[in-house]
Amino acid sequence: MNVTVNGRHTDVASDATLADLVAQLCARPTGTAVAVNGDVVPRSAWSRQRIADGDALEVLAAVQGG
Amino acid sequence: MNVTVNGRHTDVASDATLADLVAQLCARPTGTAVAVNGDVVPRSAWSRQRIADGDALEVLAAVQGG
Amino acid sequence: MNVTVNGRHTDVASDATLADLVAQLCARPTGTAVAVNGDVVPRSAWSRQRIADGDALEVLAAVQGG
Amino acid sequence: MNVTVNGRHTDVASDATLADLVAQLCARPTGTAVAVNGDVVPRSAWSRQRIADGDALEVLAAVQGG
Amino acid sequence: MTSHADVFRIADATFGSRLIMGTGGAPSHEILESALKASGTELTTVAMRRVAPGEAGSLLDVITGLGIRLLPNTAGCFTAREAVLTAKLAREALQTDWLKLEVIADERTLLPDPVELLDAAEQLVDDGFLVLPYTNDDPVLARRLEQLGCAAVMPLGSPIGTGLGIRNPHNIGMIVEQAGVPVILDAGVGTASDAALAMELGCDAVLLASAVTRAQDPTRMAEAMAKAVEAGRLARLAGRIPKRFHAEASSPMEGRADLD
Amino acid sequence: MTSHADVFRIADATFGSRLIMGTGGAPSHEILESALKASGTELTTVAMRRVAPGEAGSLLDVITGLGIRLLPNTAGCFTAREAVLTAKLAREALQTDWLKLEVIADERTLLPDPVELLDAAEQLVDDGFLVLPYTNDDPVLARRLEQLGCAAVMPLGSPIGTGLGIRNPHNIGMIVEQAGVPVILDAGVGTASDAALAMELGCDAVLLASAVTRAQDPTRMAEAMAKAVEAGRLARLAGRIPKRFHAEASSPMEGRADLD
Amino acid sequence: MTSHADVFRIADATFGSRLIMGTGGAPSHEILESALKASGTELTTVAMRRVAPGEAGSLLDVITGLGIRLLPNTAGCFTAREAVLTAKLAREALQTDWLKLEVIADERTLLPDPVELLDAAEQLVDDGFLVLPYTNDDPVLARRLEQLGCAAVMPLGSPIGTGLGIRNPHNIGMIVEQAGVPVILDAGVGTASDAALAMELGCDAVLLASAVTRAQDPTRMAEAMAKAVEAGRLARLAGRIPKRFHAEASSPMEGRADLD
Amino acid sequence: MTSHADVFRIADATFGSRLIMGTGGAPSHEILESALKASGTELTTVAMRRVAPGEAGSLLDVITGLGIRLLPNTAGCFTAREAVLTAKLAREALQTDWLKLEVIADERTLLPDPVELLDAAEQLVDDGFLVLPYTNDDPVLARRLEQLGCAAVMPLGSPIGTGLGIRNPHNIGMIVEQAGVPVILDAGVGTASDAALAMELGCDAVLLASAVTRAQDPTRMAEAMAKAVEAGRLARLAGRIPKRFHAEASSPMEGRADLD
Repeated sequence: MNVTVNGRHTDVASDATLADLVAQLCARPTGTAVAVNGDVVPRSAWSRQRIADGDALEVLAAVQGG
Repeated sequence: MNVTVNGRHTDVASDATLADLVAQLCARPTGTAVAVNGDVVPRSAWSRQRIADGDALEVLAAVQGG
Repeated sequence: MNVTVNGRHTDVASDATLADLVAQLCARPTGTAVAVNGDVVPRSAWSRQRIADGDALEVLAAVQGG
Repeated sequence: MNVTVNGRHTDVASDATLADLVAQLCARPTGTAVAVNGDVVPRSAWSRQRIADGDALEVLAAVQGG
Repeated sequence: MTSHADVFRIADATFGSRLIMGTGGAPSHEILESALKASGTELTTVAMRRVAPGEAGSLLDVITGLGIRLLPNTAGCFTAREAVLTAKLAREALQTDWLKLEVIADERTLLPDPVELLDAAEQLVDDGFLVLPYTNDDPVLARRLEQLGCAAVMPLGSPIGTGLGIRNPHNIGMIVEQAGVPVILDAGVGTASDAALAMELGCDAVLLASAVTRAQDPTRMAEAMAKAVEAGRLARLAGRIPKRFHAEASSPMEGRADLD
Repeated sequence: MTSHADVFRIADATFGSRLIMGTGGAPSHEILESALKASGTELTTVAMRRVAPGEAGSLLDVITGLGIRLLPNTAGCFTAREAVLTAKLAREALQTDWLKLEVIADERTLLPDPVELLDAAEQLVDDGFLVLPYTNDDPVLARRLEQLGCAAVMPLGSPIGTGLGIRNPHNIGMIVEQAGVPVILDAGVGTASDAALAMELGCDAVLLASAVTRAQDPTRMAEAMAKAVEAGRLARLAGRIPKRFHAEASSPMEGRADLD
Repeated sequence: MTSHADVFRIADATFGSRLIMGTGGAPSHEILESALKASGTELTTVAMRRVAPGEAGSLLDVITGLGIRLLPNTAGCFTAREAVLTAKLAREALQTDWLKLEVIADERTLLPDPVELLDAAEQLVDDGFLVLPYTNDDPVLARRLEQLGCAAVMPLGSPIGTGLGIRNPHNIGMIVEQAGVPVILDAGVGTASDAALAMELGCDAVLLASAVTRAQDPTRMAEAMAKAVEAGRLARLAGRIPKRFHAEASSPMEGRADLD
Repeated sequence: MTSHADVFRIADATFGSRLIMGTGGAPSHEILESALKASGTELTTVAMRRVAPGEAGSLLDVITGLGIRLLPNTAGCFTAREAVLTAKLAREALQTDWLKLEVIADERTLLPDPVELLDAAEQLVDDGFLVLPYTNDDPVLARRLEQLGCAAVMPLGSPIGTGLGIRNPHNIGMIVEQAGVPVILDAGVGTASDAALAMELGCDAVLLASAVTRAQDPTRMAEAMAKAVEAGRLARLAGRIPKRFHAEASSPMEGRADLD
């Protein structure tokens, strides 16, 4: 299933959840947030929410700044 | 007929035109402009346009400024 | 015997020493210095040195400053 | 006869005058001044004054400055 | 002579003088006339107010008598709505679509309100006015005003009437660097060196009123400002020497006599 | 016209221009001539150096051709002894007892040495020179130079050739306040607004060279400086408006239409 | 001790330190940790970026390890829309509704865009964020941000990373004079005296990052800034002496000996 | 901690504090004592005046009670002769050969007289005094004082008691650049940022009195000055970021989410 994660085309399993994806991307989910197609998805919903084909996902975390 | 001219209550003849009013207020009409109830009335229309009871008129001219 | 002390004409005993004068002027001599006719007289010499008629004496101490 | 002119060792005729020297150095003497061994020699004296062996001469003129 | 070839353009109009002198604050029409003449200005501002018999006419006579172009302003307007209506009245009264757009936020600072200013600028440009907005020294606001179609941007040096000169030359420099329309320093000039500095920073012109009209000798100060603006413009064009921490001799160190 | 009546005096000499332009640093005599002309200066400095055939003559031709008075300097002298002898040579060479006295402490700062300067000034005044000393911006040193009989005092704005302008307006203001002879700002001017500021602070004239001769376009900068000096002088005489923290409207707040 | 009683409040939170140090620009987490500690800051900014494995976690560990409160920013956002969404992601990621709102107009000046900034501020206040907006030094924009419900206003001293200090103290003074919420000087500080001056002008706190993180010795500069902010605050509270044109002796002139 | 290792040396004496606080201008001995304590100073100035019974003793008690070293001055002396005799009296009275040498030219400016100052410095150095001369900001005079054997040079920021801060940072910078002895900024400091700036320019210490003793709250201002001097010193050592005309982001521009 093809989705865009942080601007990169990625192939994910058809039954993958947001939780799966975040786990792949970073050791600890703490301090990260996810937007799917421009809407924030609260962490509490990650394990429920399945990724859909063509989704544009942004997974952000805090970095040095300001 | 009661109207407001430049913020002052004024009594004008029932058939008075803007031209009449401006003539009363200043020797020469050049350099003056009139707004009736918030709309600018071009000088060309002054002699035609009759003043209506309750009209709010602003008659402005250039002064030192800026 | 007439002398000038800090700009003021003063009468002192004919056998007065600098030590006597300083004692008169201030409770404790510490922190004071004396010039007689424009020369500094070390404290060690005060008890020996007699004041002469017409001497100009300056007795100074530290004050708030600078 | 050996002299120093503007810091350079120079050989001049034994009967040379300041006027001769200046003439050699610059087309027109106007605007120039001469010091011999640290003393200014007025132009009026140039034709009289002979140069002596070992003299240190400075011949100056106005240049762009200040 | 260098300076004369160097004309100043706003839209299609050209001006020989880069000093725009406003009429505000003059103690009398006589003094104003004398100062306007001494300033050599070719463009001057007026405000629109309720008619006070006699006054208005003679002011216009003074200005037109000197052959100076009129630039009505919207001084004293606090909202876009007030400013737009005032602009239309000015256009009708003075038969010009040139406008110094002023929308202030409060009477204490007389600083422009960015939001109302942008709103008014957009409406007036659409309505065919040639808009010269009085703005603060924010390069971003200046760019937005230019993008809306203003014919120039007129950043302040410091608040109106303070005479504090140019408080933030760095901002004026940034505005000049980016601007595609003339930059006119407006407000804050107190004395001649302020006006010269504005031009050295790259401004195309200087607009001032109080600095001249409220000076002890307005006519002489007008003359001072005229020369200062020319001086600053010429200095900008001439290319100043760089600033150095250490000294550099102007007289040669070589060829010095040995006199010790 | 106001500015013309306002002559500048040094001793018994009077000048129409308050800009004194030095000749140092010009890339060629042609450019120097053009810049001197554009500056309108009536007094110019030259240095004394060992003759380099051809050169000297033509420089004097340029200056005298323009009818400009000569002011020889003692640039490059480190001691009173050197300065005094250089002054005497200059007097003999140029037939003038006017002198710009310069006694510097080192080549890096080119700052005047107060002790040698005072020594030289005293000797030269006694010898009948009209002494115009280049000094730092210390009001006390300026007063001592005046007391010695100098015909003017010439404090620096900043070190020679730095173009840093007037680093300490407060000191220049104190010098002006106390001076009984003309105060001529000498050295440090970088651009037109610096020259205008000097005059606004109350200086009687400005002396500069590098700012013009080393500018990208010396002639245009000379013209800029001429206007800047006039502008600053006029502004000083005109009496500027006071500086205020808060704004003051130049358009009347009364009589505004009710348009909301 | 005077300074300790003097707590700094934003909304209901209180801080012992008036220095807010951002995390941007540090060469390493180790150096950042050392500098944060030396600064004594109790509030620090972070940006939100796409996850780069490993990094994020350790940064938060550093900050939380030091017990410093997090203030996420919206750095790099050019529109209200971007800023609002970034703010929501930050809130979700960091579990805080505190936000440094930054909406910039372009990458060259990094100056705030007044229009987008006001739009974003309004949306975020309505959405329950505690909004601390990075703004320019325009007193009018600062007032509008306060009126929208921002918990503080954070005017710049000069553009981000320039180290030019406070270019316009007059504007900062006007903002302080009118503000009903804390004024935090944000951006432009280059060295300790800049931070002290901000506090002397009446700012309630100073926010800086590059001045410390990009200094040659970040830890030492952090210590310098901590002391500078305290010094400036104390000086403001202590009531400085007035500025005088002429001198005033600190040693008595009376009682001097007659020694001549 | 960085700052503690960094001792300040004059001749063979070392000091932990780089703030030298004078005693002049304090409303009472109690307030003076409290301010001296808060300042953390280890060296303080006193003047010599004709005895006024009672006073003197208690002042010395305050100072010695705090373990602060005495630095008598020659305030109010107009000639080398007066200064030298005053110095000898001070040495006799206070049993120290340390001296703040002050020879002023007049009461209005209280500026040092270069000629009398050099004369007095030479005599006193020869007589075995440790001479700390109060001088103007002329780098040449500072160098001459150093060459005469003064243990430090103490240039002014601005005239005594004016609170105008450092009028000419360029000169102070030049003095620091060349000095082989400690440079102590003396006079003119008005508030904390002035003191910090002095240290950032490279001064080794700051001497002040009125700024603290005449502040509305002297003790708090003393604390402010103590921190400001430390802050400025640390900033100097830490190596500040360079000044840039354009902005530089402190948050990374890479890795931003695509949210539009």
